[in-house]
Amino acid sequence: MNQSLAKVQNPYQPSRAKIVDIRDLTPDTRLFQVMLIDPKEREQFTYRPGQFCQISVMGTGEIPISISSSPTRPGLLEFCIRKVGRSTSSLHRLVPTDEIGIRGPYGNGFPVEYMQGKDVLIIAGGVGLAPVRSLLYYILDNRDQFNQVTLLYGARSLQDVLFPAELQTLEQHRDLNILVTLDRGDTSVWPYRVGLVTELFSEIEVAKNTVAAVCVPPVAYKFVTKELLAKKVAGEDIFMSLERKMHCGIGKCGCCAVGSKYCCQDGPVFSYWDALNLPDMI
Amino acid sequence: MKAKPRIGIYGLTSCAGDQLVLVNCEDELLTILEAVDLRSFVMAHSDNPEGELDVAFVEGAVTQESDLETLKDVRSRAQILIAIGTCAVWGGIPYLSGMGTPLSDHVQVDYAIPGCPIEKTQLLKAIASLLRGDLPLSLPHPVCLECTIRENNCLLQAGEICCGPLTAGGCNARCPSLNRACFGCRGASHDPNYVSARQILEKHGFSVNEVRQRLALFSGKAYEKEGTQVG
Amino acid sequence: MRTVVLPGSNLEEFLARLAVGHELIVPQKSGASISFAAYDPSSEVVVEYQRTLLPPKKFFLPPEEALFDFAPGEGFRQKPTSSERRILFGLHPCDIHGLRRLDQVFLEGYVDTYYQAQRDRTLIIGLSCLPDEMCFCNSMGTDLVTDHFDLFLTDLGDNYLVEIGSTEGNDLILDNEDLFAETSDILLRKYKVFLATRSNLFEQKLDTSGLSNILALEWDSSHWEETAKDCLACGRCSMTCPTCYCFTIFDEVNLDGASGSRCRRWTSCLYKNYALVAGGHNFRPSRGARLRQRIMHKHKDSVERHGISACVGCGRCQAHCAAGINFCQVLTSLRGESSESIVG
Amino acid sequence: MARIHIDHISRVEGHGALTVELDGNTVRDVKLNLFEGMRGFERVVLGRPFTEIPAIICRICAICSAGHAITAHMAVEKALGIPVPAQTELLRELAFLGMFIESHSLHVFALALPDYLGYAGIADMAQDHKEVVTKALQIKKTGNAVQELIGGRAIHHVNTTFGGFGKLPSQSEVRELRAQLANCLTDMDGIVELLAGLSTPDYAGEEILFMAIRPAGDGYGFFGDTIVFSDGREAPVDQYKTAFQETESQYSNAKRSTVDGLPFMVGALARINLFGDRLTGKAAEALAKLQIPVPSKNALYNNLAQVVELVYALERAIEICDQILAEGLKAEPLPEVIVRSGQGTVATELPRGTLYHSFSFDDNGLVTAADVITPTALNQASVEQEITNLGTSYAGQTEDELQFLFERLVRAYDPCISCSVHIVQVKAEGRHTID
Ligand SMILES: Cc1cc2nc3c(=O)[nH]c(=O)nc-3n(C[C@H](O)[C@H](O)[C@H](O)COP(=O)(O)OP(=O)(O)OC[C@H]3O[C@@H](n4cnc5c(N)ncnc54)[C@H](O)[C@@H]3O)c2cc1C
Ligand code: SF4
Ligand code: SF4
Ligand code: SF4
Repeated sequence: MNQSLAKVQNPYQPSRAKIVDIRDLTPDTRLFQVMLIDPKEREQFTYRPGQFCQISVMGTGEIPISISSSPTRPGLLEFCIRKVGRSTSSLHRLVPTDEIGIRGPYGNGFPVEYMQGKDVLIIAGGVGLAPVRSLLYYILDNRDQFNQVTLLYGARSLQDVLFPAELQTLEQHRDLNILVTLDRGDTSVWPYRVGLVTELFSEIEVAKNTVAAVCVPPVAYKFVTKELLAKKVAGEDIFMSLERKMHCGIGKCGCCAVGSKYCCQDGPVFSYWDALNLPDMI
Repeated sequence: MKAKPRIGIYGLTSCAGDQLVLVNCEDELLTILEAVDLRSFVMAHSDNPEGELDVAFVEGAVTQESDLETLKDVRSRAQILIAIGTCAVWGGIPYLSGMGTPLSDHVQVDYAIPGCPIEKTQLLKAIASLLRGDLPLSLPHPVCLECTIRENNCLLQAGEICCGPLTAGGCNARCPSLNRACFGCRGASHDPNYVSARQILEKHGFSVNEVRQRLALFSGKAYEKEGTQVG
Repeated sequence: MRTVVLPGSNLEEFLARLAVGHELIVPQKSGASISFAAYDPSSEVVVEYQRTLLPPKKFFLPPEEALFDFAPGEGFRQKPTSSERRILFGLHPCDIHGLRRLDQVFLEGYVDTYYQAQRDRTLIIGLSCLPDEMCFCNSMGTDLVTDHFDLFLTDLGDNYLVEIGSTEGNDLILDNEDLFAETSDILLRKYKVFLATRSNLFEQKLDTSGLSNILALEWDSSHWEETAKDCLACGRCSMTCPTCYCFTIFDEVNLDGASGSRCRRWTSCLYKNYALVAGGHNFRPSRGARLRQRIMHKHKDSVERHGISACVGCGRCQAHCAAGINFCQVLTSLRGESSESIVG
Repeated sequence: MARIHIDHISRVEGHGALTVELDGNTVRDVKLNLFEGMRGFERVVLGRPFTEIPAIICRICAICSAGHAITAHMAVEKALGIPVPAQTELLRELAFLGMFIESHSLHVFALALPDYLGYAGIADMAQDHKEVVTKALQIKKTGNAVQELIGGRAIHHVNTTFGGFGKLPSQSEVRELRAQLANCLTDMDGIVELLAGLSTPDYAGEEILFMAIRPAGDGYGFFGDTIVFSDGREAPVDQYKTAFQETESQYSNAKRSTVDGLPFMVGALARINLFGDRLTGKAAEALAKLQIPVPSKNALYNNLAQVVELVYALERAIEICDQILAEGLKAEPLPEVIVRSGQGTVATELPRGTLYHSFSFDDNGLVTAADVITPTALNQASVEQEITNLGTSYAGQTEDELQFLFERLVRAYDPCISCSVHIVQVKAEGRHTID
């Protein structure tokens, strides 16, 4: 076993990227617009909705973050990052023109080809909107390939709603059905309701030909999938974007293993069917 | 240029070992002093302007009213408060004698560097992270990780009262690497299984009392919480 | 396979010659344990040993290593890996199988270039062994090797039978021809006797038939928490396992607060924070769940993912567990529970 | 009446306050309050097995931790009759020397020298005297390196055990250490020159009464069996309880010690006064260059006495390394310990003065009584007396100047306040062990 294998590029080494713009979304979440510095790398960087990158603040560390922009709008990459710990705090201290490191894209992403010609029901909670935002724009930019599209979105309170203006524009002009619910707060403002995201199911019709895309906090998957199954969505048509501890993003460090699957490579998007097979998936 | 972080170093009731570890960073001391705005270090410096602090390092346990006053005062002035040393983190030996309590019994502690005394390498890494504006990384492993990496035979398995599996790593398994059982001087690990350790040691022929005394020596508080459910 | 004979009395000389032009690693006594360490002429090479404390994985995936350095404005600098040829002498079949398992992880899919560089520069010289009460490689089908080595030495008393596994291995023989002899029929017969004798010596047994199916069914068994009551969560079983490879990645920053290195360090799925994510959700909150992960990963998940168990039966995990957890026994009692329930 | 109060003496280890009341030109009252909190070592050691005593006791103080650890080992060995091989004694002495090198260089260069040169601390001093500070830090580091190698850790040694060590240093490690020590000794030449040029403030006073342990053998050193006072009194170490008297203090957490009501001083100056004539080589040269008056009337000279001892410690450590390199170290099996009842008292000389450890054990080797008397506690009464003398001499000065002088004098004693207040003195009854 010592014949030299073809030399490949070091998969742990990030590419250099520049922060172009940072927008405050909520008190703890910001949208980062990022550009790869190397023009060749920028050109070659393609991805699918639901894929993620390993983002580095050199000196602090590296974390997995979903790509929140859509491949249909190339050039800048967008990441929507909630401040929860060391690395995310460090990211929040950065300003435009600062440099970060990017590796990726990693993971499988949502099966957009499979979703074509079907109704798409998207369910997001909290910062889980980040990966499905990519899917939303992807669908919008290929609107005729998809049937009815609905977004059920739950946030903690009014001020925690990500992209309120964007959501409003989408709902009004783009033929999308959007329902937003808050854990607590003001219900007089359209389109907000108060309650759990699962309660929104009572307000919608789910057609036979529906594919679901879910990204909610870890504890919520069981409840959401229950509702979906009750609405007769098939197990293999429920796609969930899962969270696990990740260090390498490329299936080496072992930390994100769920049964025989690696969340970073075989996921982060899994079908409900996978979850049935792998008992500690959700 | 960013303003230098304002740092204060305080000692409550202690042996001063953790402050001394900083003074023992002979190669790095001058670099560190350049990089920070040292606002208080009574042990090493006369002119201490105090005031608002970005980071306060506090050593020692709270054993008397004046310790508590100092601690509360420092907490009210500091953005980040770091407990240094097992006395500050767990109460250490003063806790065992019923005379002292750890800092976290009284104020919020943002980060803990355990050790009796703290390890130079960990302190330097912590300072470096703080200079970046990050909280230091925490070490989630017990002494056994480093002990195994150094390929030491297991002293617990060989029948000695080794506290390695119950003790926070970071010392590079100092004692077992010198053929000496770990005393647990770095305080409890993230996930100490006192009950099992006790059963193992009793099987090796130690008395309940001996085992209790040893396991609770430096982190009595954790021992009381986790270790007293059985036996 | 081409074989030659190395008279036992020539081994010392062979090693001394190998040390010229190669970095030579041999099993040696260190304190009370045996470990793989760099050879020097005064080294006491141990040819009869059960298992080293750490497996050879430490040479390919070091316990802690810097992946690259960084500095503001300078980008990333990777330390050049030594390209010196290295020989690992004295690996037992289980450890060679262990490396095969690691190859599957690190060389398939994304190639781990650090692992690859170390692998590429290393020759493996295997060595036969006799089992102790913790070994169960014959149960795992890893008691013999037919590939993944450059040379393999089987101790047949006065002589070693040398199997040659690669051209580079062959070169080592050609370069030192004077030390070797041709294989004889007697020796081949002795080899067969050796194999038969050896396979009778195994005390530890593990019935692997249908093991991954059984494990899948025993997901909710009370055995996990029951066994985990003893577990000290020390992680020694993971560190000493030739096929455990989990690591964390973190940055170490210098006192300028800006430059530093990105590092990785071994970790263990037995550690409480292993599956803990920001916000406090732990995907494996109990010790039982964590112990189950370790066993499932070896005997079920790996079978599903790579078609082969990740356990090579070296016995290290159970030999080094201070809590006395015997993984074979745990597996056997899980099997027992399932058959009992049918009977009952 | 003027009252000068320093509520937290800086550049000393631990927490101490000083109150001086002046009435015209006379000093009315001096109170040194060592207000470090109590940590209750007495409750911890009682009922504990002898094996744990050194590890617990050394936590009394970080700076003299090695001294506490080794002295406690010696006291336990004496109590239980554990034989100590000569090689172990030699290595222990080396560890002691490491402690002296570290402690004295820390105190002289980082804590006291700023007083001589007019800085608030080493950080300020480093701006103008980078070279001295860098050299000083190297010397301090070498002291720690000695302790790391022999003790397994610079602070709170872990390698020392009864009769021996967990692991012996290798020849190459000793060789490396010797080279470092030799560099330091060379650097000390220039430093001694520099210090010889600095003046020590003078004040009027009586001859100070000193106490130290007479070094075993003919040379200088820190181990011995006889307590010696500068007025000629002597007593065997195990009769320390009658050699001087301890009384509780109303205002301090430490006890005061006197002999027939007279305060006495321990530490470097005491040793130099009593046994300085035994010094040879560069240490003797340094003593001559620094012109420390013997017999002394001025406690401020303690700083210079420490410099002499620093040179001695480096020289002696090199000598020991040479001996190890010539003779090699033998891996000796640790002596077998027979658990039994017993009592052991040992006194050693630490950087700040004499340390007494006395422990009693029952048949199971559990502690029934323990007594620890530390140098800073012994010095408390002497500090107060010398402050009185100093205050009387400088009564006309401004309050700020006086405050500076007082603080400087306290600092010259190199007090280790953690040590002084954690006096372990227990009687068997009325205490309970932890459970
Ligand atoms: C596939 C994927 C996509 C994600 N997408 C987003 C996103 O778009 N926006 C967003 O705000 N967050 C996202 N997260 C969560 C984000 O990765 C964590 O919030 C982040 O790692 C926390 O890092 P920290 O250093 O701030 O927290 P700390 O708690 O300080 O974490 C310390 C270390 O633990 C690890 N870690 C902790 N939590 C997680 C976690 N949840 N996932 C993986 N590793 C973790 C990391 O290695 C991190 O460096 C995603 C997670 C995954 C797995
Ligand atoms: S091995 Fe144990 S006693 Fe020794 S330094 Fe480490 S934590 Fe402390
Ligand atoms: S070696 Fe034993 S005690 Fe340690 S983590 Fe593994 S199973 Fe648990
Ligand atoms: S699981 Fe245990 S027996 Fe199997 S390969 Fe790992 S250490 Fe060896």
